[in-house]
Formats: sequence, C-alpha cells, structure tokens
Amino acid sequence: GSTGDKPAAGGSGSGGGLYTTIDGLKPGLDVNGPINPWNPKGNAFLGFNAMRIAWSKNHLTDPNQFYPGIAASWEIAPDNSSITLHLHPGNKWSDGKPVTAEDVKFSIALAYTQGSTAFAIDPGAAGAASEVEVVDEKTVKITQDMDNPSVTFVRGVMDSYIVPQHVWGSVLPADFWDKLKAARGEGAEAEKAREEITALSEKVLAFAPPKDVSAGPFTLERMNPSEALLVKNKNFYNAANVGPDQVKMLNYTGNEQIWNYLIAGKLDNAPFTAVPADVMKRITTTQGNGVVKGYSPVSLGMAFNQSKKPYDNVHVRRGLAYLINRDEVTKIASPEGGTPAVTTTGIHQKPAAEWLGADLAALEPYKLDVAKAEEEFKEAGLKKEGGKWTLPDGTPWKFTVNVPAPFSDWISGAKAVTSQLTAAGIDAEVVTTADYPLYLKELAEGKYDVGFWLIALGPAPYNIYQRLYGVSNGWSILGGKLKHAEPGKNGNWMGGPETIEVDGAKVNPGELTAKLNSASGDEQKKIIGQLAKAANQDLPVVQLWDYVNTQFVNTNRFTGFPENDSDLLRQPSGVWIQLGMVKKKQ
Amino acid sequence: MTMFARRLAGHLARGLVMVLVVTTVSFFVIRSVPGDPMAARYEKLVEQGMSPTAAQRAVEVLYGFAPTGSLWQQYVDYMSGLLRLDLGQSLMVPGVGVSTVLFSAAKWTVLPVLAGTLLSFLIGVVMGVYAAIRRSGRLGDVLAISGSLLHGVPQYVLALLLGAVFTTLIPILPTSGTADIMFEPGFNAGYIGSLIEYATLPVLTYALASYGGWILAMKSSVVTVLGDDFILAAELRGIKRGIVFRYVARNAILPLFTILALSLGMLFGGAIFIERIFNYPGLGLMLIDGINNRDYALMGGAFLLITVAIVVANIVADLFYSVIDPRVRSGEGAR
Amino acid sequence: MITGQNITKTFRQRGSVLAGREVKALRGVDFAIEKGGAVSFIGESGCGKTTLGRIIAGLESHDSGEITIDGVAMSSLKPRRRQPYFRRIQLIHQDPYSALNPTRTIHQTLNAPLALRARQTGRPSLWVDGRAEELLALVGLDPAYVLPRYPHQLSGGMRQRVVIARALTVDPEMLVADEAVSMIDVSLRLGILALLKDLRERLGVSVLFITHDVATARYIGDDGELYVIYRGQVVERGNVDTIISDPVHPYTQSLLSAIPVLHGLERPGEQPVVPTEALNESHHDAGCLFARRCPFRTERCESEQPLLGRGEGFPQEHACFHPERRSVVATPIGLG
Amino acid sequence: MTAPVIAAGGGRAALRRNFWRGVWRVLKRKPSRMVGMVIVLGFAFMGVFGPMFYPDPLPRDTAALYAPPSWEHPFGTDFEGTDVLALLVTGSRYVLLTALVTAVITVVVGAAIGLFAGFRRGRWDTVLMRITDMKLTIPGLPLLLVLSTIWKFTSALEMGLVLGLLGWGGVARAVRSQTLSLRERGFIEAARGLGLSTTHIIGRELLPSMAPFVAMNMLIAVTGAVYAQVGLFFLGVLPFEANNWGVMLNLAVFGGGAMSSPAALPYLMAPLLAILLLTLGIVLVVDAMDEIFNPRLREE
Amino acid sequence: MSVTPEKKAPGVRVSGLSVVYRTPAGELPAISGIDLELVSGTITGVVGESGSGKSTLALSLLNAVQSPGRISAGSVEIDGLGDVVRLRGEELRKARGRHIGYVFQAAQNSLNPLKTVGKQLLDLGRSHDVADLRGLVRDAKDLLGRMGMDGARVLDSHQHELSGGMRQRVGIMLALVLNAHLVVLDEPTTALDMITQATILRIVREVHQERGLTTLVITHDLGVVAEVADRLAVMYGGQVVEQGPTMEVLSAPRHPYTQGLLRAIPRLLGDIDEARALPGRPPTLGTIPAQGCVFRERCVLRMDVCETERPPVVVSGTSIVACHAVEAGAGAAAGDRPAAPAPVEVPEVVGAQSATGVHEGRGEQP
Ligand SMILES: Nc1ncnc2c1ncn2[C@@H]1O[C@H](COP(=O)(O)OP(=O)(O)OP(=O)(O)O)[C@@H](O)[C@H]1O
Ligand SMILES: Nc1ncnc2c1ncn2[C@@H]1O[C@H](COP(=O)(O)OP(=O)(O)OP(=O)(O)O)[C@@H](O)[C@H]1O
Ligand SMILES: [Mg+2]
Ligand SMILES: [Mg+2]
Ligand code: NI
Repeated sequence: GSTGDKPAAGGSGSGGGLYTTIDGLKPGLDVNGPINPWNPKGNAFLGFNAMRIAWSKNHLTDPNQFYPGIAASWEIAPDNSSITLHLHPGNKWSDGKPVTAEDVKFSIALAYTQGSTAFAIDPGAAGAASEVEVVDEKTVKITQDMDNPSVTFVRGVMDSYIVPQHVWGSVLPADFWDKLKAARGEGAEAEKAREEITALSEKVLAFAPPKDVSAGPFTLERMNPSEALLVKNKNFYNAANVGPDQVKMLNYTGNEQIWNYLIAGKLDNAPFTAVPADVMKRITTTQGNGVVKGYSPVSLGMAFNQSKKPYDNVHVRRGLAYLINRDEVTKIASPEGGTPAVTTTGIHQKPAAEWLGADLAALEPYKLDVAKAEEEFKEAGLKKEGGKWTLPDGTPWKFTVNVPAPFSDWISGAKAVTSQLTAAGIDAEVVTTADYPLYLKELAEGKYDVGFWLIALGPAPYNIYQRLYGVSNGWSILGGKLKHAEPGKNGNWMGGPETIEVDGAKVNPGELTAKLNSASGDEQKKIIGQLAKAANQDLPVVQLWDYVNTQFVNTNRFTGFPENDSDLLRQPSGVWIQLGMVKKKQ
Repeated sequence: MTMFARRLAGHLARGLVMVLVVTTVSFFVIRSVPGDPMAARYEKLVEQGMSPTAAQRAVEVLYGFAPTGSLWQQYVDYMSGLLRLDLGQSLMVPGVGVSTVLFSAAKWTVLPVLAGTLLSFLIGVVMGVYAAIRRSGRLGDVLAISGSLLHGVPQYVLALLLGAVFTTLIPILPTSGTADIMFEPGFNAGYIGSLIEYATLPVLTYALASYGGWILAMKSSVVTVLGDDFILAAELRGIKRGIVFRYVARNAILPLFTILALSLGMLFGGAIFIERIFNYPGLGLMLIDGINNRDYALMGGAFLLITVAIVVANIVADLFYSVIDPRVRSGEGAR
Repeated sequence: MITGQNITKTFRQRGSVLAGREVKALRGVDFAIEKGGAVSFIGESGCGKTTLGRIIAGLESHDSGEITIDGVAMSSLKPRRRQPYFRRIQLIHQDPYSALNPTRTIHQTLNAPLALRARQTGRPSLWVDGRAEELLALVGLDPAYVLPRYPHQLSGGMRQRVVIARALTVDPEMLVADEAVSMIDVSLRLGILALLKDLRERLGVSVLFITHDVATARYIGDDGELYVIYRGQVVERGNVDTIISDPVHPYTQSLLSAIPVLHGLERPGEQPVVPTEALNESHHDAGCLFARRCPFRTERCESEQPLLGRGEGFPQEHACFHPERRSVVATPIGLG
Repeated sequence: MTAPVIAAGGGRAALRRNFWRGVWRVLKRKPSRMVGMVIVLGFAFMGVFGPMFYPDPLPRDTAALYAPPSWEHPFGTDFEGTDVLALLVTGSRYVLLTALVTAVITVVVGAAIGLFAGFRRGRWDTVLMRITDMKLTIPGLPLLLVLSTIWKFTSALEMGLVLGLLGWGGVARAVRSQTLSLRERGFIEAARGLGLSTTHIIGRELLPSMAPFVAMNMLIAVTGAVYAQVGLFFLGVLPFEANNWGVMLNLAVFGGGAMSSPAALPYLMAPLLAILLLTLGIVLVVDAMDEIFNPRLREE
Repeated sequence: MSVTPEKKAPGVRVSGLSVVYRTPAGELPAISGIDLELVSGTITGVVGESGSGKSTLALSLLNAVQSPGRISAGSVEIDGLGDVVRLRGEELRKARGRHIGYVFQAAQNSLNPLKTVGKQLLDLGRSHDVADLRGLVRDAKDLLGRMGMDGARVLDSHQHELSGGMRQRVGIMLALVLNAHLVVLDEPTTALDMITQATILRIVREVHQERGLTTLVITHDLGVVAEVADRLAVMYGGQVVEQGPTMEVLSAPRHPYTQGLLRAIPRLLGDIDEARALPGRPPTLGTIPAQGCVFRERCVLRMDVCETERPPVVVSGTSIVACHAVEAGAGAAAGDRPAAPAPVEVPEVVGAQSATGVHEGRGEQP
C-alpha cells in the first residue's frame, strides 16, 4: 500500500480536525507507561492532558511571568513570600467533576513526594513552601519559608502538575500533611517522617490511573508503541477555543524520523531538532511547512578540564578561543539550530544583551586571529616546532575533545573544531563516548581533557551560571552553605581555581553565582555583569554556539502558530492550543 | 517414548544449567556497566528548565527503583526473584514490571522476524533446490553467489540500502512505527493493512538477510542427497520423478529444520540493527534504550529472554529432529 | 616376544546422558607372538579383530588383562614409559588412502619419523634421505618416482607399500596388518602379501595379520598360527594349514564353508557347515556364544561355556564340546 | 638404489613453486574467482597504501558541504566538505586492520580450543565444549553493546581482541568436529604410533589438512569482523577517533540525514558499496579455497 | 510360489558399447567397444579390477550412465524391449524396475532412510501403475520369506533397522517384485562378511532358478563369480578380454590377464609358491592406452603388434578371447597352468609411464 489509502493526517477529519505533533520531551511515550506526569515515560503530555498551575513565559530576565494554566490568575507578594492562586471558576475535569482548590493542594502533596524547588521536604532547602492553604473552593495560598528564600519559589509553585484527587486519592495516606509537618522539623521524629514520605515517592511515580482524567484540553484515547491519540476534553474551561478535535502524538527514537515526517508534511508542529542543511531545504519546500525561530535558553560550550595541563593555563584557553572559527563550526554542525556565539559570557546572547547592555560589546570577542593565538600560546610557554605546537617541556601536545556519540551535531562541531586546530598546527582529534550517561560519568570523573557541555541554561540567573561555577567546578550549596571541593572531588571536573583574577581583582565566581539565588533587581544585574566578565577573561569554556529554538509548523491544516521570537515557543504546542491560538484553517 | 522422555529430561537439565550460568554472567556484566544514568536524567531535566536542586531531587526519586545493597545481595535478590518469575522493575518506565515491558516489545520483534524468517525459508528452500539442480549451469552459479553475497552482507547494509531506496529516493513506505494510530487496533482491515505496511521494510530486510543462508544450506543439502546412493537406486527402480523429487526434498530439508528451529531461537536477539534503522519498537530497540538508560533489570531480562529462547530452540530442534528422523527416533544417532 | 593374557574390552556407547549401550568387543583373549613369527586373526565382521590389533599396537586401552612385551608387563609401566615398547609394534591400516596424509608428499611422510629416529639414535641428518630411499626400495618402489609425489598420485598397492615403508622407519619388531590387502586390487594383493613374508624372512619382523579372507593368511608363512575369533573370543587356534584343512570348531567350519568355490578349478568341500541363523550381537552370553547358530549344538552348549584348550587328539586348540573334523574347504581339482 | 637423491631444499622450493602454480590454475578455472581475488587484493592494497595517497589531514572545502558526486568527488563530500572517496580509502586501514586482528584472534583461539578439545577428547573436551555452548548461547550483539560501554575499544588491537574473544565459538566447534573426524583417519593414528610429537601431529599433519577450512573461516571472520565493527560504529556505541566506514555510516544517517534527503546519500552509499564489494570479493575467493588447499583438486 | 513367471527370461546383446566420461582432460572412455551376450536364463558374471568399467557397463544396461558420463556408441538389445540405449523418458523409466531389476553396488544405502521398506515398495508399485498394491505387498512378503526373512517385519522397518545382509536381500526383493526377468547385480556382496556373502549368493542362485531369470552379476571377486555364474566375462581397462562358460574359462584361461589373475588369487590349499602377483598396476581412466591392447603393459606375452592394434576377437566354441598372442598361437599352451617365472619383487612402477596422477574411484572413499 502507499500513503494514499490512509486517512490523511488532519484534512478531512471531522470538526476541528486532527493535529499531529511529536512529544519532544524524550524519553517519550511508552505503551506500558502509566498516565502519570511524574513518570518519565508516563503518557501525560505537557499542555495537552497534563496541566501545570501556570505556564512560564520564560522571560529573558524576569522568571515570574506566566500564562494561565489550572490557575486563571494569581497574586505574588512583592517580596515573593507568598502566592495566591485563583482557579478558573467553571473548570471541570474531563469526567465532569469540578477542579477544586483541594485538588491543587492534593497535587502539591504529591509534588512533595517527588521533590521540587518549592515543595522540598528537607528543612533548610532554599525557596521551599512553608504552608499550603485552601482559602476557598477555588483559591489556594502558598507561603514561602522566608528563612531561606529563593527567587525561583514562584516558578517552582507554578510548575507543579495538577491531578484529580478523586482519581489519585488512594496514593497518599490521610495524615499526609501531619507527616509533612513532622518532616519539616528536626530530630529523629522528623527523620522518620521524611523517610515515610520518600517511600511514598515510588508509589506516586508508579501510579497508573485506569483512564485519563484531565483538566487539560485533551485526554488520552489510545496508543500504540509509536503513536498516541488524544481527543478533545469537552469540559476544558477554554474548550470552545481549542482548535483541533484530535491530537496525534508521535514517538520518535531518532531525529531522522522527525525529518522524514516533516518532509512528508505530516506534522502540524515539531519541536526543536537538529536538522542538516539539505534536509532543511527539503522540509521547507514541502507545501505548508514553515519555520519559526525563537530564543532557546541554552548554549553549547567547549569546556576545559583545568586540572590537566596545559588547560590550566588561561593563555592556552584563550589561544584556543582565538583559533576557533565559531561561524564555520556552527555552519557545519548546527546550521539551523544555532547561531555562532558572539563571545564567551556564560549566557545565551539574547539575555546577555538584556542583562549586560553596552557592557557586552566591551568584552573580548575572540574573533579568529592566528597571530593573537600564537602570542597567547607563547605566553603560556608552548613552542612551535616543525609547524606543530608542543608543550613547554617539549612533549607533543595532543588536543583531544570528547563528545557523546548519540549527539550528531556535537560530533560534527567537535570534528570541525579539531579540523581547524589541526590546520593551525595542533594535533587534535575527536573521541566519542558510547552514550550520554557514560559521557557524563567520565566527564565528572575528570577523564577528559576537553568536552562539550551545555551552558547558559536559563532563564533563572543562578541556573545559568551554576553551569560554569557550580558543582562541576567545585561549588555546591549544602544546607544553605556554599562549599568548594578540590578538583577531582565531588564532581568537580572543571577544576578551576577558587578565586580568579578579573581585571586585576580577585573574584570568587562560585560565591557570586550562589548569591544569584536570592539576589534580585540591580544587585542581580551587577553580579551577572561580574560573572560575564569573569567567564570572558577566564574562559572555563569556549562558548561555541547559542541554540536557536527552531520549530516547524505546517499551515495547511491549522493556523495561529506563534510568531518568530514568541515566548510561547518555549512551551509545548499544547499550551498554544489551550490558550486558544491554534485554529483550524478555514 | 521413554527414549524421548529421557532425552527431554537430559536437555532440560542441561538447559537449566545453561540459563543459570548465562544469567549469572550477564548479571555481573550488566552491573559493571559504567555510566551515570542519574546524571544523564538530571541533565535532561535541567535542560528542560527544571532548577538544579529540583532536578536532583526528582532524579533521586526516579532511581528509588534501582536495586540496593551490595552486589552480592543484589544478585541473591535477583535470582530469588527469578525463581518467582519476577524479573524486577524497570527503571526506564518506573514502576512497570520488566516482564510487561519485555512482552510488549517482544511481539514487535517476534512477529516481523518470524514472518521474515518463514518467508525467506520458503523462498530460499525452493531456490536452493533449483540452485542444486542447476549447479553446473550459469544460473546455478548466479543463485549460489547471490546467496553467499546476501548471506555475507550484514543486515544493516541491506536495511540502509532498502531504507535509502524506499524512504529517500522513492518515499512510498513508512520508516518507523508499527501501525497508523488512526485505525482502531483489532481485527479490521485498516489496522491490519497498516500493520503490514509498517512492517514491510523490516520484514523485507530480515527476509533478504536470511534468504542467502537458506539457499546455501538447501543447495548443499540437496547436492549431498542427490549424491546419495538411494536416489540413484530409486531412479534405477523406475520410481516416478515426482516421487524421487519428494525423496530428495524430504531428506534434504530435514537438517534445515534444525537450523530453522535454531534461528527461530535467535530471532529474539536478532534484529537490533533493523529495528534501530527502521525505528521499529521491538526488543532490539528496547535493549538499546535499556542500555542508554542503564535499566539493569530490563537488560538482564532481555538477556534472559534471549538465552531462554535459544535454549528452548535447541531443545525443540533436537526433539523435533528425533521425532521426524527415524534414525534418531530409535536411538541410533544421526547419520 | 609379545604375549597377552585374558584381554577384555567393552565399549560403552553414550547415547544421551542417561541412556547407554555396551558392546563386549573382547572377552578374555590370550595370545602369544614369537619374534619373527606370524599370527593371523580371522573372524566375522565385528568379532573384535581390529580392536585386538589396536590394543596390541598400543592404540587402544583395554579393560583388563595384561600385555607383556619382551617380558615387561605393560600395566607396570606409566603410560609415558610404554610408548617406546609400543613403538616397536606398528599398525598397517586397512585403507591405504586414509593412512597417508593427503596434504604431504611421500618424502615428507617418511622424513618425519626418520628425522626423529636420527635424533634418537644420534645419526647425522643426511642419513634420513638415504634411509628413505633404502626403505622404499625394500618395499619394491622406485624412490625417485615415489618420493616427490602426493598419495593421490599413487595406486592403492603403491600406497600400501609406502605405508609399510613408513612403519619400517622405526625398525619395528612387529607389524600389525589389519586387513592390509582387502582394499588392494586382486591382481596386486599377492605382491603385498609376498612383501610381508619377505620382510619377515629378511628382517625378522613378526607379523600379526588380521583378515576375513582365510586364504591370505597362508601367504604370510606356512609356520603361521591362526586364531579364529568369534564375538570377542578365540574359538580355535593352531597352525594355519592344519586349521584350513582340518577345522574342528563348527564356527571355523562355517567360515571356511562360506568361501566361494572356484568351480572348474575346485571341488566344493564335502561337509559344508551353514549356521542356522545370522549373527546377532544381542544374543545372550550364557553358554557357548556360537550355540544359537550352531547346527550341532547340544544342551551342554546352551548352559556351559567351552574353554579354549587342546584335547581329543586334535593338533589345534579349540573351544567346543563336540569337536569334529569336517572337510569343508574346496579342494583344487588338480590335487584330487 | 641408484636413484638420484632429491635435495631436500630444492624439493621444498619446487613444492612451493608447484603450490603457487596450482593456486593459479585453480583461480583460472573460473573467472569469478579471479574477480574475487582482484577485489580482495584491491582492498588489501587500499588498506596498506591507500592513506599514503592523501594528505593528512584531508583537505576540507567548507564551501561544498555534501557536494553531489562529480569528477572531482566521485562520491561527493561529507558534512565538512571532505572528499568521501578519500575518507573511504583512508578509513579502510583502520577497518581492515581491526578486521585482520579480529580474524586472527578468532581463528587462532577458535582453532586452538577446537584442536585441543578434539585432540584430547575426554574431560577437556566436555568442559571446553560446554563453555563453547555457553558462549554461543549468550547473544553476541547485545553483549557487544553492553561490553562496549564497559571497555573502550580504543585501539584496533583491543577491538580485535574483544571481537575475537566473542567470535571464536563457532570456529572452535567446527574445528573440533573436523579434528575428531581427522583423528579417526589412519594417518594421524599412524603418526602417533610412530611416536611423533604432538606438536608435529598438530602442526604438520592436522593443521594442513584443515587449512582450507581454517583459511575459509579466517576470510569469513574478516568479513564478520568488518561487519561487527562497522556496525558498532554505525550504532555509535564505539568511541571513534579516526575516520572509518562505520563512522561514515553513522554520520551520514544520523547527522547528514541520508535516510531523509538525497544530499548525503553518496556519503552513505560509499561505505555501503565498499562493504558489498568486499563481501563479494571474499565470497568469490572462498569458493576457490577448498581447491587451493587440496593438492588433488589443485592439480587437476 | 505365488508368482508364476509368465514371461520368458530375455536375452541381452550388448554390441559395440562405449561409454565416455567428461574430465578436465577431455572425454575419456571408461568402456569401449564391448560386445557381450547374456544368454536367456543364465547367470553371467563379470569380473574386473577396480576401475575396469564394471559398474559403468551395468548402468549402461539400464541406459543410466550418470553424468558426466554418456553412452557414446553401441547398443543394448534386450528381448521384448529393443535397444535400451535408444529409450527415453517415460519409456525408459517404465523399463527400469519392471523389466530390468537392478541391485545396487552399495545396496547398504540403496534405501530411503526416512521411509519404511513397505512405503518404498508402495512407491515402486505406484510408479509402475500396479493396480493391485495389496498383491504387490503379498508378493514382496513371499519373496522376503523365500530369502529367509520375516516379510511383515521387514516391510515395517526403516533402513537403519536392518543389517547389511538384510538390506541386500531387500534390494533383491525390490528388483524382482515387479517380475523383472533381467536382473543386474552390481557387487552384491562387497562389504558383507563371508557367511552373509555365502547366504546372498545362495539366494541369488535359487531365485534365479525359481523365477527363470537372466542375471548379470558384477564383482571384482573371481570367487563370487565362480560360485554363481554360468558364464563369465573378464574385463580389463574398459574392455572384455575373455568370456565363456565359467568352468571353461577358469580351468583353461586363454587370455594372459585371466591367467595372471587366476594365478594371483590366494588359494586355500595347494602350493603357495605357485601364486604370483601380476606386475604393474591396473590402468585408470587417464592411463588406459588409447590404441593397441589395454593389457600390454603388464603382459608377459606382449608383442610389437600389441602396441598399435586392438586385439582381434578369437572365438572358439562358446568362449571368446581378445588377444594377439592367442590369435598367433602363442597362447596354444595356455590351456595348461602357466608357470612363467616372475620375480618375487616387482617394482610397481617402471619409469614414468604412469606419471599422471589420476585419482582412483576407490581411493576417494573415506
Ligand atoms: N570405538 C568404538 N566404540 C564403540 N564400539 C566399538 C568401537 N570400536 C569397535 N566397536 C565395536 O566393537 C566390536 C568389535 O569391533 P572390531 O572393529 O574390532 O571388529 P572387526 O572384527 O575388526 O570387524 P571388521 O571385520 O568389520 O573390521 C564391534 O561390535 C564394534 O561395533
Ligand atoms: N562420474 C565419473 N566421472 C569420471 N570418471 C568416472 C566416473 N565414474 C566412473 N568413472 C571412471 O570410469 C572408470 C570405470 O568406472 P566404474 O565405476 O565402472 O568401475 P568399476 O569397475 O565399477 O570399479 P569398482 O570396482 O571400483 O566399482 C573408472 O576409471 C572411473 O574412474
Ligand atoms: Mg576391522
Ligand atoms: Mg563399481
Ligand atoms: Ni550462517
């Protein structure tokens, strides 16, 4: 048979038609998985049948902006000390029962068993809630424990999944809240209570409701190993504005599948995927296909293990930065999914411009410059013999960069980097590692000289810089206290010094980073400026490219997709739909 | 019949020991797989925007399903679980039993591979006879060489070639999945048609890859039998050609049944490349996933399943042989 | 001098772990072979001739009994120490093709043991080539022709001669020729037999000749002894010619009666003996083993086992309760 | 007695000459064998000398990423603009070297175990064959997948070692049964009767008789090793540093989208065709193996 | 006997029969120009050494020479069938089994190992359109009983459940059960032991007489022929060198090969020193002289003419000899036992006359 005798995706479907997309949050759907948002292979699709209290706008600098989810509106206390949620007045679960404040409270109880920033059981955790209060049928107030506040508290609350208590009720014991109270205290009693709650976590994770009951725009109808079918939830509060009647959620194991679907014009939307240039060309020539690009809060860095020679020498790192042509690397490795980093700041270029303003331009851009590189290398004591660089003691310098084998864009990028370095007289090669877990383990054990490392994981400033000056570089926060571990210990594989010199002044970047947890406003901005400068001069990583959130949409069947640079590109398309954007094409 | 029972008992005893040893070996090999699945999951969560502390906590919860205790203790737990036919809990799909995961993946491996094997067996056997009869002619040569070539070429080469042709150059076949979700699963023409359509490429690859082996085996078997005296004797008695042909065919195909049974045993572990290339959600793909997620219980379960299948196939092959071959049936030993 | 006392051998065939089958190949055989003597074993297929020959040549173990070579009991030696003794006894295989390595030339085949011999006896390595030619000439082959060839380039008779030459490389005291001529073309058989006889006479090598063709046994030498073996037991033993002309055991008589008569040249024997049934290995072991097939059996035969011994005025030893001379073999017409 | 003495040395040289003449005859008998031989020799040449024809590192042309086939680039270029043919040729050394190492280890270990078990028989045989059974029961590819995360097969030698250690089972079993049947042949028994050493018997009598068999297994092991290795690289489970065919496949499919767009198709096809051609060559040569090592068939 | 012979035993006349095998060295004759008559109702024995073309001759009688061989000349006239060489397809198939019974050289393996004897018997019946299969089974049981076996049991047995002698008898039964009156037995007793051999030979003789057959027995063992055959043909190098009534040929051999052969057979009684091996070695396909006498290289009576001319056929009475020496009268004394002295040790090879190594059928068997 050919594709012709199958019902075309969407098209002639009744009502609002069929919307086809892919679950971008791997590990994806699994026929055996429970319909449970906490389960990593659970068949709860964010924004489609799995609902959060609200959806973050992922604003460049302000983490506290949201789109409504289960909550219709909210008030945040100015000092972030509490948040009051107001639920949609007439909202009902797909089985007809109303969505109540009790459901929210119960779901928060579940969140405690799973751990989250806002709902942590260990005392002293930063940004944890101290109280959850049902104000009335449709109102809940959550208060932060101000002993150790965090700017991420609100975001932590909003990110919670909300599930129906009448379905999940059996999972938690009746005295859960008492236990929780006990757990947040101190002493043996508390310890025991914490254990009990932890023990519940497995039960929660494994809980499999017999059928999907959702307050989202869709409910799960049926699935096979590669696809799931969702149908519209008539009880959803905004059901009238939900475009598609059905959603087909495809599973994928390799990017090449997404490419093929896209080329065939089968997908109404596909989340960000690395795409080779020619495939891109074919995709864009398919009728109706379009590409929407936006900010993706993540960058790729080439990180050094500073406990290894010669990478302990900042001049070597700078020299290497001068030798790498980031434009070319990006063109080869991620032509569609990335833009060459303007320089190394530790932040994605977009928020960097926002946070740093004019200071950004003052940072060293590390443009390709062989002369400068040689200067730096000479400063570091390296010698060039017969066209090849050697270490100060005359031994050959072998530059080895490690990347995990499944990440093809990283491999291409690393190959491009080594090719450039080889051309400049450095004996460079790429070594791959079988898979990501192994890569991370060996990286953490300090086995690699140089490795690829995701940085700038925004939007929260602490999250951004903890990639450079966090656990992987020795700094960890334990019980609210900052500690620094020796290189090679406690996951410190970057092995940078505890204090570095920035413009002649000594700075402890880890300390600065930790402060970002609670700092706000101008203070935050100042710290980020300092850290950006530190990263730019010290170069714990060479920032290669900033990811671009490249999404594919097809306007043959639906319209109303977010525009370029929309905040919503960082939310799953289920959120677009529930917000009433996506409409069937007339 | 006692002969048969004795044989069976012996086989079962040996098979059990085999399974035990293989399970033990694979247990320790699997547990020594390095790599930090927690770190990988953590990275993923952080990448998705979760705060580092929350991600850390979430990962700890997820890995609450991993067995604890010393390696030795884990081994004892695992083996005693096996006695109760409990293969443990999957880490990848937390809270779901390994046997459930295995079972749902196994059917997507077994059905296409079975179809491929039987298809290639039938065609291969027929062509093998032909190649044997025409062995001195050009056609026989071509058949034999193409058989060797197909037998020799690795599965992934065939899969990639077929994939390149049918999905890149002439995109007429789906490359991934099991069926179109729009069809209600069950016995309806649409669903079954879609199943067949989606399985075409994997089955075709598997059939092509094993076809070469069958043609070679059948050819050499037929050539051997044709050289046997009893065939000439039958001809000299004026036995009809059809009957002589049946003599040849039955005697020649007999050893192939053993190979067939054995290869059916192998099918559980046999399709990793095909499943990876066509993204067909069978055991192979599941195993790769299991390894990538360091799902020890799942890996162990897969190894066990494959081993048991091979052992059972061996037993079945032998017993089957002893049933259909009168020489073995009466305990004289195969020729 | 090589002797054996009460040699027994049972083969256990392993069917599966639990099932098994036993074959009693030898049931207490005594033998003695003089230096330079000739002994022939005859008997039906499967009676244990080859097994006995291989045991004597040290290629097979036996279950009980004792083999003595030059007065040394083999059981008193460690297996490693037995080797030099057994090397003096060389086996000539029935199939001259499989007895030669098809991938090695005759030159290579002969050189290996000769080089070993040279090393053991401290001879120069040049001796090896000369000796190879000498041996080939001794067995009646043209060294220049044979040496560079592969076995498949030689005829059966030539191969068998090469096999004999190879056995002679270690200066054996005894050759065990197991059906050494049965696969050789009729017109060439006598040549090999004559060669064996000649080697006996010239080199003093004793010959153990295993055959199912009684007539050939005569050609090893008229002083030869004949052992008639039935189901792992010697049933008659004595001078070759005596037994051929005057056999007393009914089994020997059946064997001899079965020899085809050259009508026109020979007259059939007057009292042929035909066994009453075919050989069946699974027949019970009590009494005389031949009883079931013996046309002259008495009740005693069914229950009691006759032992090999001389008696009742026959020159040969026999194991029968009712021995009787019968004229069973065909007589040449010319001899009347 | 007066026959001319054949000088041992001269005889041996003559034998060797005869052998090669026989090989030539066997090859000539069927044109397909010639083709096979040419292919196999071609690959050997490519592995040994191929990399010498190209500069190291290979030139890149970033203006022509995934260029289509042309006279200049018969198989186009890769993601970096490097000539695919050059990659294929330079990559062959690693692949073929590993394959050779693997094949040698497979055959040496397999043959040694098979010979030992078959020659010793008895308890050793039982134990070794049980182990072999076990080895054959443990699924190979899945085990390799797991092992490749435990060990890092960084050098060709290590890689060959692991593949070889996983692959000897079949060879061992086959060699054993060959040994068992040859053991029963008169000439082995005769050699033992003559008091020749076990080394002589195994090295000079048994092995030459099994030469075609062993050689055939060796060739098949070479292809098997190429496949296993290329396959593992293709799946991406092996760490790579130099370019090789498997990496090309991996990058073509997962990085270049060869299964989705025709641009990277030549990049994918090049290693595929190389593997097909190598297989064909070996299949054709294996066909002649039996006759080459059998003096009788050789000389006919 | 339930089977009463209604047909008369056919006579067979083989004339000018030649068979060639295709080898790398070209087409070589395995038998050439054989003339032989099987007189109706007699047992004819053919003896010859390995490779002399006996089996080839036997197969030619059924026009069943296997590729790469083919009958290149001559005819085989069988009474009631005509020239078998000319028969094709179904005609030929129907003739086999029904008119000509063939007992295989390796009768040990002439049965399908997967089927019981009875089933194979039914296959045979169906192949020859026997309407009364029950009757066929009855006949088979009778025949088997006649040969001293339990028919019912044998028909229920598989090949491996029967001993060598029993299989050979089953082979004979299958050759006769369709009432064939010409039976060809190729080495019926090779690989059997002596006592069984004697039994089989007795059965052959008895069955031959009872059923009124024309029988051809092929063997390399002169004793076997002498035991059963009325007439005897001696083959050498693909030719019949002497034939005649058994008694006559054995007591007064005229061809030097027959003489030599007789002298080379070990005998049970008599002077062992009289026996002599034949010098030289038997020819094989590649070494059979293309012209002249095939035996000349081993012949004591060799003359110049033997090199170039094929020996003429000398007929005297019922016996025929092909020899130049006999024709020239040199063989006049051949009636006596020749006592030509021969050296005890004859080197097998003289010079390089047989330098081409050609494998022999026999040696190939493992
Ligand atoms: N290796 C063995 N394993 C099991 N049984 C054996 C073995 N060798 C011999 N036998 C059995 O021992 C008995 C005697 O065998 P042997 O070969 O000695 O007989 P033979 O007299 O030489 O027979 P033939 O005349 O056929 O050569 C036979 O029943 C045979 O089946
Ligand atoms: N298929 C064949 N291909 C080539 N030559 C053959 C073939 N079959 C037989 N020959 C040759 O033909 C000649 C006669 O063979 P045939 O089998 O008739 O001999 P035979 O007298 O029956 O010998 P044996 O006693 O060994 O059975 C031999 O030289 C043999 O090598
Ligand atoms: Mg024997
Ligand atoms: Mg024959
Ligand atoms: Ni195979």
